Amino acid sequence: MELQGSHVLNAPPEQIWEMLMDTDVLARIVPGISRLEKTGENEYKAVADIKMGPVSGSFSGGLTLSDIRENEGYVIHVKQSSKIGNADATIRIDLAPVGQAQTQLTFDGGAKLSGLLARTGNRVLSGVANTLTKQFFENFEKELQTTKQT
Amino acid sequence: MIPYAFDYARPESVEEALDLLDDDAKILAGGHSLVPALKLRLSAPGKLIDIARIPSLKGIREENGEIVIGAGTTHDEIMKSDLIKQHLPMFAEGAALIGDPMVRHKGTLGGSLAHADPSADWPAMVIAADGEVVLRGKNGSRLVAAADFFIGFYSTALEEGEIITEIRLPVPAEGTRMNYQKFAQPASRFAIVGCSVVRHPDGSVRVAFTGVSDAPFRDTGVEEALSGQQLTDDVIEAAAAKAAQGVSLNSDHFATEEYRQHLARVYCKRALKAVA
Amino acid sequence: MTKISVTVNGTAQTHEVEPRQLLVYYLREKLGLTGTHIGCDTSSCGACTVHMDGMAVKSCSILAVQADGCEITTIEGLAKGDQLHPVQEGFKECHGLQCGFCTPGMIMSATDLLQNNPDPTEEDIRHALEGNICRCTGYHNIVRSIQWAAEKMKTSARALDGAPVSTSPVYASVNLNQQQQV
Amino acid sequence: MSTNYIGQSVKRLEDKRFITGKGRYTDDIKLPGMTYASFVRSPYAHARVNSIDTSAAKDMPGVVAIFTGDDIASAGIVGVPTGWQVNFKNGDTMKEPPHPLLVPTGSTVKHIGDPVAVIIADSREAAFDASELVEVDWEELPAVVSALKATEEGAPQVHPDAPGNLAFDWEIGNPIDEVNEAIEQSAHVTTLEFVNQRLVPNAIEPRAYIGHYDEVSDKYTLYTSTQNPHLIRLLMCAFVLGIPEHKVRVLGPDVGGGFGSKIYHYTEEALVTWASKQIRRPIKWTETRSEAFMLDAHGRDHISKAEMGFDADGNIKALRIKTYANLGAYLSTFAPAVPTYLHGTLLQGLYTTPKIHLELSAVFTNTVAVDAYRGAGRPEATYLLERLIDLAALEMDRDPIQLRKQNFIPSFDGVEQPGYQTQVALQYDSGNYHGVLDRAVEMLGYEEFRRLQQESSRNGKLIGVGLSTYIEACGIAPSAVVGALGARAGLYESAQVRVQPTGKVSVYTGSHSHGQGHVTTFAQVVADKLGIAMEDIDIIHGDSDAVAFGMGTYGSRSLAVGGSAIVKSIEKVLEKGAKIAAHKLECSADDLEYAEGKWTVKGTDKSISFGDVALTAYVPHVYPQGLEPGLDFSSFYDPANFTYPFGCHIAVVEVDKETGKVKLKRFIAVDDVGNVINPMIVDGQIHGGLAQGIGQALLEEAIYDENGQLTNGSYMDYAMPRADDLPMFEIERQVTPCPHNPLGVKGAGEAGCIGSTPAVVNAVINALWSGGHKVKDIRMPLTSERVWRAMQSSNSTITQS
Repeated sequence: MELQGSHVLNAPPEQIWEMLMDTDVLARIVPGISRLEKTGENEYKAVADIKMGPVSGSFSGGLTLSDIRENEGYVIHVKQSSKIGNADATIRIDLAPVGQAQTQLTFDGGAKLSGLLARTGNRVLSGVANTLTKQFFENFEKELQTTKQT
Repeated sequence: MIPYAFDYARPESVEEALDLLDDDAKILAGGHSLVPALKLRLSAPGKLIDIARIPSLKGIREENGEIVIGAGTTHDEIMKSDLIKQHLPMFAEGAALIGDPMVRHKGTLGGSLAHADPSADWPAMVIAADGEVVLRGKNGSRLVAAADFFIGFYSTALEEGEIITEIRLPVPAEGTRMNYQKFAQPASRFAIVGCSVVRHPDGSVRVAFTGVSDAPFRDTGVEEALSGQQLTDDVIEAAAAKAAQGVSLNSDHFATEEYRQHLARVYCKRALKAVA
Repeated sequence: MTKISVTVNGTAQTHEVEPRQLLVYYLREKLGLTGTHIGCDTSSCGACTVHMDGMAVKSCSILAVQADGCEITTIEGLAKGDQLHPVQEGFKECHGLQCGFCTPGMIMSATDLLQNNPDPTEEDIRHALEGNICRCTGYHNIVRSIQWAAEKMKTSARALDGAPVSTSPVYASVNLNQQQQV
Repeated sequence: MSTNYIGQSVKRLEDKRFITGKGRYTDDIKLPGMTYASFVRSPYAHARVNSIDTSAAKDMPGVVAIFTGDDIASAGIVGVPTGWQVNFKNGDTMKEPPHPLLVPTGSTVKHIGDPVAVIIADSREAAFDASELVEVDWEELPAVVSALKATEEGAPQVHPDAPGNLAFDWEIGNPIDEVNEAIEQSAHVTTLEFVNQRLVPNAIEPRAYIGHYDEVSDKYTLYTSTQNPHLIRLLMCAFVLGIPEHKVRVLGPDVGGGFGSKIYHYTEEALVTWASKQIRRPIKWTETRSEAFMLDAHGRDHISKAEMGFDADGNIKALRIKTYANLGAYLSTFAPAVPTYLHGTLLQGLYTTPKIHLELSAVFTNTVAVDAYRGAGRPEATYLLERLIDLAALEMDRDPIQLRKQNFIPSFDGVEQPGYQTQVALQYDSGNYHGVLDRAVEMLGYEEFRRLQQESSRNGKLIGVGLSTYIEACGIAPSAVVGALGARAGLYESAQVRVQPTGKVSVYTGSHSHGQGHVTTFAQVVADKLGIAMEDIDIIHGDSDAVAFGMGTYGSRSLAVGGSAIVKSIEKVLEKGAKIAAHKLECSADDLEYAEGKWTVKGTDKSISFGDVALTAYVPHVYPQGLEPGLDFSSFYDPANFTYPFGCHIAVVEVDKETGKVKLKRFIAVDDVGNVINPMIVDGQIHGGLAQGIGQALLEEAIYDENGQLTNGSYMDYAMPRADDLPMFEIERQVTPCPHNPLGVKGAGEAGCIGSTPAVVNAVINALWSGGHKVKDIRMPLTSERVWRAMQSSNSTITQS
């Protein structure tokens, strides 16, 4: 499953970066992830509950950050397993300033799926990816607004 | 394939159904989408609320310039309805393209919309026909335009605790022409591209797609290109060329993004020609 | 467990079932009606087709509890005693089956078609079989079987009106008498 | 009454139970105390099993037992074997790594679905629920899927003891130097690199097994959805479980289609048999469709480069092929035979090609086993030849029909004229290749079609016609020949004809029927030969206790081999019957003639009926001295040669210029399958084969991603031909009898599947050329998108798409 997206966010890269390094924020904006617990240097235990219409599944696994480039981006690696299959995603996130106050966030990567998800998902996977991408940026926007308000 | 265990309830009324509806419950209508998901254990509700026999959710009627279709009306009933054939012939013809006879006998319009499969046929038709979806919760009903109802993959404007009760479609003015064109996926027979077009006597045209993106959508790009124009071959060609722009495109074994976009243009053109 | 009452092939049945029990398992395992088959997990193949309140449905995608209060007809209930339904006869006359596994579902779909459309074109028949997969016959003889049955049903109807009856066999050939066809 | 049954479209005797829902398939059978099995299967294509924790599952209500690979290994069970041995070119034995029933801890799973544990419970639900609670610690390993990539340096290794993932390499034909030289000297060489894609057989009945060990009789019974009960018993007893063969009964009740996929001895068969002894209760396992996609042996999956050299006049001078055959992770029962003896030996086709060479690499990958699927090897050979010759015709601007005809082997009947010796080991029995081609073209109305095509092209539609001719080797097979080729079993068939005292006849055949209509066809043969009524005959198959032996149903062998065994037994019955008749009629047996169910003294009206002779045989009061009582004979028939059906198929397609969608408009098939016993049944066999061959051309492919996940493992994503994908077929037959079996029959089960695929692809290419798209090839299946992309390509040069 390919995961790609790009969006301009209304905050400078430094602010976006700070949010991306805050696990509580990350847990709120990454679709599905409901909890992140730090287990080591840039390593987290992640619990995800995916609910899309009739499809629901509880995933658990780890999340690690690597290739950390301050204010510029990192590589996020999520490994999740569930009864309906496992997902192993590697996504590179890049930040680029747009003018003074905006940031272009681009991500590019893919998820390796196994089990039932891989076997029966082809018809809908790109739809899932597109929706997850939309949700990610919507969540990000929402988070930015809440930050502004507070 | 065996589902996880769950409880089952068959309420007599929408009110009763709403009382039962909580986080852990799923609404069961025809079941031809939900039960396969349960069997594959993709879905694990604690409780199913079977609304298929609630009388108020059944039937098709004309009311205040609208055709009102109960959410529990089956594809087969819509296909065979004289009222539909008279006012919304595209719905009768389109229904015949859904699934297969067995699916049409059990599957319902409300179930299909709530399920929001990105390749389902109904959403494109309901959007193009300017339909509205009536959602009912414990605190009453609200209306959502079909064009705003589908927000993503299997995701809709339905809030927790709401049920679709009706779909309301304006009775088209005399002279309205409508058409649904579908390029079916050869295995599932879901739409790789489905394009629905409604052309009103005033010349305005509504265009909607299913199958193309993670949610069905109204294509204002095409509509604008047609605005104030006669539907000549050249105009159609130029407008269809704008189909499915600015949306994230689906891809699968049968159609990459590029081919899907091409099909969207071809099927848009064909649907437009059918109403020209 | 939930109590259900259904009429299956004309016989009233009442049972306690788990809500998650599929109608097809209820029919096959509780009632021993193993003529209804399971060919897939995704509601795609149609081997499990039965009639519920007179309409063809896929019994693998319906819970037994959903059938509470309904009339179910399975392949075992289609013939009237020794008198085969014309569609059953058609499948035999025109060699509309080979391994027989999809056959009950095919026959139930075909009877549903003919009760809605007594005079289907070849295209109508092929369209109506969209939900049934056969891997043996290439559908050629299934289509002919249904055409044969449609013809037979029309001529039988005409016979009731006093008109002469003739249904020409597709395979002009030896047709052994009924007792041998066990 | 008439007793002339051979050649009649007798309605099938087996139909009544199927059309009334009274068929009895394995999953329909319920035994007292029966338990249900559910497997824990790998979600990964390649992974080490570090540990398995079954404790939570064991505590679930209804769970009777759980076995893991360690339990199986400690019981000394190694795994299931393959049935064929092929040697490397250098003479070394092929690699045959073990195929365990359950993968033990510390070992690796090798394809998705590979099982590591089995749960046995009181109900299907309990077994299924508990299987989710087994915790497995998987260590995912890199996987390899493509046969070509598997042979590359640094590819993940499927088996440690098969370096380079090579099961074996192999060659056949003329010396390579001679073939190279002939290619070099050719005036024109047509080259095609292509994939013959992987297919899922998809019999509509998923596999089902019931293992039942009975303590009192110390006897095992296995009910199995198989194409060959005896072969399963032999393999399971002798090579897997080491249990006494006479204490095992294997029953193949009604079986819902096989198409090759139910030939093999699958691990689950042995597992339920073994486990039922451990728990002393019957165990049923019924596959889900999801499992069927993952586990049932797949078909085809070749990657080839093929070159065909022609002289300046269009005569084929040479054929050179390099093929990579994907065998999957384990060697299934027939796997080594398919790309070799069922493929390499068919590369002569119908042509007089003087120099042929195939080089083959048979490769392990992290995918499920690939084995015989309808046609098995012969569709791959035919596809290669018929695509090459069609492309050559385009490249050389020659008529594809004329090009074929000028290269055809001349007609021969195998009696007056000798059989045709090919460059690739086989000797064809009889053939009339011009006959089928001429007739098919006549049915098409070729000149008329060309005119129509030009007209349609002007109207914005692309119409194409494509033709293919084929020969296959079936009636498998002479034991001595297949033994020399590496088969670990003979390929004869047995039949017992037991005449009952009242003259009724029970026939026991080793040929299992799962849709082919043996009960009818065999009864026709017996009725015809004995001159008695069909209702007086019973055909019994599928029970290893009742039938002496059987090598099974595959390779279009039932009538040619199994039917011939029946004829042999009938001859013995009639020979003994004549002695009894002669005694009763007080004449010499030489004075008798047998017809219409009675022996008559030649030139008189003195006769005795078959029934009277049967009664006399069992009540031998007035009886020839020294003759044993009874009238009951068994025979084993081992054929002298394969049989070689052939034919010509023509497809007419319409291509949507805007979308690339292909619509099959007409399909013409003229087949010559030798003599025909029941035309109606043979028609049905051809129809079904056509649908599968057309399915390969246009719709079907098993798609693994690079990690070895099968990404279209359901009918929602794997496109099966449905009724509205196909037209009514236009079929005819010609008859060139097989000269070496008593019925003169050749076999019809695979023919449709072999000839149809290239005809469809050729038709689409033809349609595209008619629109100016000079496309060289399109990869199967010809999805709308692939055809559309081909049309986007250059209009002036021949391109690979």
